Amino acid sequence: MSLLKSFFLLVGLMVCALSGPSFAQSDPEALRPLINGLAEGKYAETEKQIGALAATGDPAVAPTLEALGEGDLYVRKSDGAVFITKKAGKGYALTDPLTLEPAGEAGRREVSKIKVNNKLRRVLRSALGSLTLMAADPHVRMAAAEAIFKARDPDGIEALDAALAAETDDGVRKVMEEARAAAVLNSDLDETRKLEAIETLSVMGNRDALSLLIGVQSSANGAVRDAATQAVAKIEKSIAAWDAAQNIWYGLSLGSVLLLAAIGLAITFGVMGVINMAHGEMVMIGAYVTFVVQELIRTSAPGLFDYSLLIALPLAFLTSGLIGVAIERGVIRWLYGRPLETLLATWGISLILQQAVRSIFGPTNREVGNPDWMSGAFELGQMTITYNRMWIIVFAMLVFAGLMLVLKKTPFGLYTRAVTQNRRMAASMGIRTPWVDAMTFGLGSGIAGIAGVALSQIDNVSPNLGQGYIIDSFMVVVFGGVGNLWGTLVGAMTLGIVNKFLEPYAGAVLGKIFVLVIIILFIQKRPRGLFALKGRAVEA
Amino acid sequence: MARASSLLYLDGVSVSFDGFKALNDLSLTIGPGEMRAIIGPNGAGKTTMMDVITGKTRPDSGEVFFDGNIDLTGEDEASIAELGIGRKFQKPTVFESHTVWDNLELALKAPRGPFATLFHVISGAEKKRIEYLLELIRLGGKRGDLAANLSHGQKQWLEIGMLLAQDPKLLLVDEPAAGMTDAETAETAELLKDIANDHSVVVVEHDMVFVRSLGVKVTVLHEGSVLAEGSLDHVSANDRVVEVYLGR
Amino acid sequence: MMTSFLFRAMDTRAGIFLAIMAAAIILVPAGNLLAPEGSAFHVPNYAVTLMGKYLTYALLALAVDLVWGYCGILSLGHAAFFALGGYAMGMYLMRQIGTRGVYGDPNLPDFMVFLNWQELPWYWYGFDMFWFAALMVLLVPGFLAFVFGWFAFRSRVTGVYLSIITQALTYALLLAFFRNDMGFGGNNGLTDFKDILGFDIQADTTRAGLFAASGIALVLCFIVCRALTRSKLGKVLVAVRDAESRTRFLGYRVEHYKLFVWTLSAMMAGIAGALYVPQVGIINPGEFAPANSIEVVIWVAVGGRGTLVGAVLGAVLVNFAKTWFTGALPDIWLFALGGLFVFVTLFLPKGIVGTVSQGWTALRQRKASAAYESGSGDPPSAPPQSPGAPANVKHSNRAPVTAEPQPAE
Amino acid sequence: MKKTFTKLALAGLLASTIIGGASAQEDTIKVGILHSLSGTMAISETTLKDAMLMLIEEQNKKGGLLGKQLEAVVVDPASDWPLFAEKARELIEVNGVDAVFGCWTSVSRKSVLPVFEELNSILFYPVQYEGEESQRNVFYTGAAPNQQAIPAVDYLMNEEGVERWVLAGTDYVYPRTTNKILEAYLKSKGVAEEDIMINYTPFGHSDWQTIVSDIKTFGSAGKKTAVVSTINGDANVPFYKELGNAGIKAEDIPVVAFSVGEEELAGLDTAPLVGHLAAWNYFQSADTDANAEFIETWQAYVGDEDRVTNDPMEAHFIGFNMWVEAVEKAGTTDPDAVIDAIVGVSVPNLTGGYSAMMPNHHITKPVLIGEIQDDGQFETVWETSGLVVGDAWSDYLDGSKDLISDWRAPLSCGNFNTATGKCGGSGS
Repeated sequence: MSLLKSFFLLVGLMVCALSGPSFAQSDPEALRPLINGLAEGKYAETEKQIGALAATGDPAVAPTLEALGEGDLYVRKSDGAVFITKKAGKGYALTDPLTLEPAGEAGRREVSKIKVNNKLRRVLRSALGSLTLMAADPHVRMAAAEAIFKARDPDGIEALDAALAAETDDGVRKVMEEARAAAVLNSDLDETRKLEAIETLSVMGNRDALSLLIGVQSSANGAVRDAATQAVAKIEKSIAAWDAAQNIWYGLSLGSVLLLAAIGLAITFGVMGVINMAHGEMVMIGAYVTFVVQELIRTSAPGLFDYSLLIALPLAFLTSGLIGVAIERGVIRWLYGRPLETLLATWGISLILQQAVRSIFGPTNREVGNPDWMSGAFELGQMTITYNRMWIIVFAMLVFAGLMLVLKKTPFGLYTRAVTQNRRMAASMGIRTPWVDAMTFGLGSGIAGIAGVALSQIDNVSPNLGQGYIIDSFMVVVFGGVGNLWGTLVGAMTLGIVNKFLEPYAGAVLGKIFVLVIIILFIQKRPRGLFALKGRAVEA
Repeated sequence: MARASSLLYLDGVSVSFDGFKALNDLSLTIGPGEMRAIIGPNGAGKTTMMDVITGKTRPDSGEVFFDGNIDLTGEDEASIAELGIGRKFQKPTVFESHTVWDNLELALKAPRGPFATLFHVISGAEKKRIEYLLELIRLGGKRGDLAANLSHGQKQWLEIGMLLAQDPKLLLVDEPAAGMTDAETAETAELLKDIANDHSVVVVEHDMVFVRSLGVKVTVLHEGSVLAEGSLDHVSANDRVVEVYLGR
Repeated sequence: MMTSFLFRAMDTRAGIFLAIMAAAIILVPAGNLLAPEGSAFHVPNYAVTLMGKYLTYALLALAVDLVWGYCGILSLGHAAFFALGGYAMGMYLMRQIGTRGVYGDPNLPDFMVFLNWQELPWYWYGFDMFWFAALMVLLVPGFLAFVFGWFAFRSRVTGVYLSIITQALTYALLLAFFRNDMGFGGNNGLTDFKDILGFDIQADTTRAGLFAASGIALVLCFIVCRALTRSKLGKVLVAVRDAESRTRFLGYRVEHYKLFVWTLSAMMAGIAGALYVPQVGIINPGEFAPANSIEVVIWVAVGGRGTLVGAVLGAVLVNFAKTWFTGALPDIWLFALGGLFVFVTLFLPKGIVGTVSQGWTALRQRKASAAYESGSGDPPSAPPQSPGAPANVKHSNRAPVTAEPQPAE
Repeated sequence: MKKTFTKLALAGLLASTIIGGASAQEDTIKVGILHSLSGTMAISETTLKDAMLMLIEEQNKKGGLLGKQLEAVVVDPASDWPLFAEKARELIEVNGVDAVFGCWTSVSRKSVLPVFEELNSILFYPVQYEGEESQRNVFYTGAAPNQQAIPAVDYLMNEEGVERWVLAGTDYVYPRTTNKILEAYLKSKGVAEEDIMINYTPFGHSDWQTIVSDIKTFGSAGKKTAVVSTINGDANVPFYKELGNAGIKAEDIPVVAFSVGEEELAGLDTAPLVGHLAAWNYFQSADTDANAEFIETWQAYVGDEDRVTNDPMEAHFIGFNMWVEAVEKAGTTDPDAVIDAIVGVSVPNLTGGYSAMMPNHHITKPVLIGEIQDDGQFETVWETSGLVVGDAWSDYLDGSKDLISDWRAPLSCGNFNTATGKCGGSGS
């Protein structure tokens, strides 16, 4: 957020610098009454006033409008003067909207905010769009063009034409042309111009274009309407294909969430045979570690915020892992050979952990922020891919690969496999089996902890977090085949994709019910899961 | 021997697990009233063969017939048991939380349905039969003990007793002498010989002394198929057998 | 045949249990209705419903113990049958409201009226008659259990796989009943009941009657379970629990046995649910929650798996603890409850009844041997161990070195 | 074993009997607090328990009530609906409380209704709900649909020019009913069937990718689109996170929510959500002295300067003050007297006006529409000019349009049918 703000400030400054040659010289002080007018009256008046400011075409008003959109424009109650403000202690630091010089401070009660609503924000967006089309920074020009595209304001055509003539960047030019097309369609220009515009949008081919064209389809007539209909049909066809891809993506994304939730369980339950009902709480603890790390960073080193998740990962692993080791040493080691009783004990532990977290952190949701690199989305063709989902898929795969490496390539993995396959033999070969048990359980719990770091990015961080995942996790492990990590991977992805393909047809609730029924039926067909061990070893 | 006159008839039976051929074109015939010893090194397919006969494992190919014309490949464990094939496992498997008496009562030949057992009241004849079996397996004094508290050898005997209680036509006995003292082994051999008087028996065993004391026809399995067949002296003279089994 | 079947159910232990139950069935309603308020013998209304609820939970625990304790089927979905029985009863109670609902519609329950349902869905037909509803209390859970069990046991789904699909079953039902489109009142479920068989559901006498009915149902089911587990069928069940494939090789069709006891158990759970609903006054999909099913298993484990009395005792105790904790320590009661579960698993691995009866047996045997050695008395007889209680030997050694993790099964 | 069992059974009986007998006359007035402190609803309800404890403490500082001190009795119904009924009974019968403040979900309220009716006690219910209910022993201090949903839709229609509507909710009775009412209302305003999309999700739904993309698609049909969200508490965080990441801006597709308050936003980074809306009867940002004092007391009470306040807390504040005033007016805590006395009682609310208890046991409230700000607060962008009277029976549903509720003397009926002139619904 702060980044965005400084960015706008910079833009404002640049616009000021540019203002000299390109527009008619005007005395900046002449704008002041208009600016002060923003604070008078209700939204409707403010809107008019914005229009008047934009009509001056003077880039000097841009900082004011930006501040208004950001909710940083305040009016001093005593004299009705308008200032750009910044929070400072209990009050506000004031900045003159035109000179951008500091103008003292004001207490909380001395100024009042000029309110904006969504409608005003839209008006501001298009006004700013026209004002910043000629900015030096191509990103600003791009943003301005996008704003005009959304506003579809015919008044922007002129500015766009001027800007297009001067534009050097191809990317920005394309967006400007699209914005122009959108504006043209919304204007009362002649048919040929409109047909050209439809052609431009048809090439653009995304949902925004579709939305515009459908609008044209219903309002226009004659050749324009026919062209729009054709374009709509073309875009819809391509979007349908992309939808299938999008569904697979959603499925993979859900699948990787399931995988993350289940993979720790695949070790504690699948490999060790402990019916670990406290698994969800390990995930929850990982999420809370992330919260604590972010809190510390916020208060002591805000610059590190983008790295908060990377810092949280090892800590979450250690915290959950140590708690896991403690549980194993304290309770579970007395219960080997009585797997069903581990269910009871770990259920008890899960209640205790939940309540402990509730007592320490309170029962309400805690805020875990997304670092910048996990926020937002990008377009791949007609698919929208959000960064957090993408990173979670990548992360899930890395965790899986890492775990496989640990189990297959390290001495510890060898010990683990030896102990779980034949404890007595392993013990007689000098492996310290209790140590291996504790470490294996710790590993499973630790992995659950780092899953918690990832899940904190998309879900509630509350004491109930773990409960939401425990059943799904067991389903995944059992569906994939107990004791087989590959089964867990394939199981998670299968369930994710099946779920996402059912959801558009059946709805979220029925979709989930169907998935459960599919699991029940599938287990009839393969009573030991997808990747069952075969042969005599099974009976042993 | 022809299929019609056999009690158990296996022809060309193959089973594989994940590419590993446990049985490879195995053919074997047991006549009525016959006692047969089956030997072979670890992994020769002895237990898998028992699994196939008792319906636990389905063969990939081949025929398994009981009593001449009953196709066993289509039946499950319970119906095969009801047809008259009893099995003793390699590792003694008795019902540990039941008493010796209850173990025998459960094995006793009687209707096997849930409702039949629900309203079952033990009859005098059944009691007598159990008493007889208890004598036979020498566990009379332990009738009220939990099977879990028996020694290893006693469990083996109890399991044999349970086999007899079923009164099967064919007994499949997997390593009855494993873990027994020499004296117990000898007694077990005697017991089996007694049993063989009115039942067909297939014994799988490692212990050559034991097999010799049975004094019956021997089949040697290797890598899932029959390597040699005949008296123990005959097969131990076979070079291949010596090579694969005796390892000398 | 029937008499001998029932006769088997009796022995001293069962006798004492039944005597206690009989006393409770008579004394609690009497104390509630006859003893004047303020007298030492007065049982407040609050306690009557509460204990009535415990009894239905005890019945549910009994049902779970029958399949888990005796047959080794760990059901993590028994709450589903309980809730289905509850819904069947709830539908009857709903129809009894008639025009006394807030909208006064003679046919449609309130929730259907305000969601604009025009007519009663077909599956609500017949529930205005008590006999039909009572039949459904048995048949719906029984049928579901039968179908589910028929597939699962035939496919030989066992161990944890079975447990997890029972979870899937109850979870799927939970989601289904949450849907308002299903016509069962969605999340709010069925509530606002007025009367049952013509008696006002809020009257003290009705409440005492329901308490007594729960007690009687529990006693009857206890006797049936007791007779069943002590019959040869019971022995087969334990055999299945301990060595399933051995039982098969003896010629028993294990899937039939499992199916029989599973369906029976589901019906018992249905009865428990049906008695539960009028006493608590609401049935809603929350009863299907997977956590509820797990809790039932915990009651049984706390009381003592494989002992019928233990199941009853466990259910009553844990729920009493819950009631007490949630009132007395509302902020930290989960610590207490969670701690209790851990404590029981670690220190009373056979549950309360199992541990106590083990100690009792050991004591008696020691006394008997002493008597024998001193030259008097008969030789010590075999321990009269319940066939249900898992053998001592198996897990007697808890040292971590020899303890062996098994594949989850 | 047997002995143990007997002993335990006796102990249990005895314990309940003893507790049961303990509800004798004492020197305090007991107030029950029936909010889940564990389980899924603890996340919302624990705050209300604390708020009640604070209100009671404040009242005691002012000298209590009728010369006696107030004593709070807290129990934990653990988000288990039948347990709510049991605990309600325990509070009233065993602890002898004079009024209960509690419940959050509709189902918990439905579960305790018969208990309050039977034992004739008083419940104050502080959460916005679906309406279609009016019970003599219950006072609804949260919003009825006409105090929240309909003004919000009006706002979107008039101020933002919305023509296409997504009604997204969690599948339970409050969203179902609210959406039924809204659907009828929108159609009455000339919105076409195909311009309304209704979507339900399960509780705690956490994977919103498909639905957010559906909303995006639905919104790209050339008409201004808005989402009316009745998504329940827990599921909101992942919903808004997905919304923010998918780049759905409030300027393009605004979302107006009825179950998202300051408390829910506390678990979110609200920067990408600025401009999305919520409709409530109170916002923490309300600029009044009463509110400032309330917030200060609250933050001091919980010892956390960042703790937020929310609408249900204000509802408890109003409800509690109404109860106090009614008890003083009646001179007793006897439920019948209080029920009679409380109708017409008017107390200050926190948004600068007064709220009055109406004969239908609902209260008058202002309706505020707020936009989410980047500091996790709402900024009021619109409010009703006067107070809106809570309507127990919606005028937009077939079953209830003829029903009214008036608990005052001659009528004394919660579901009086004006068409048939009888008390007791529409049928008879």
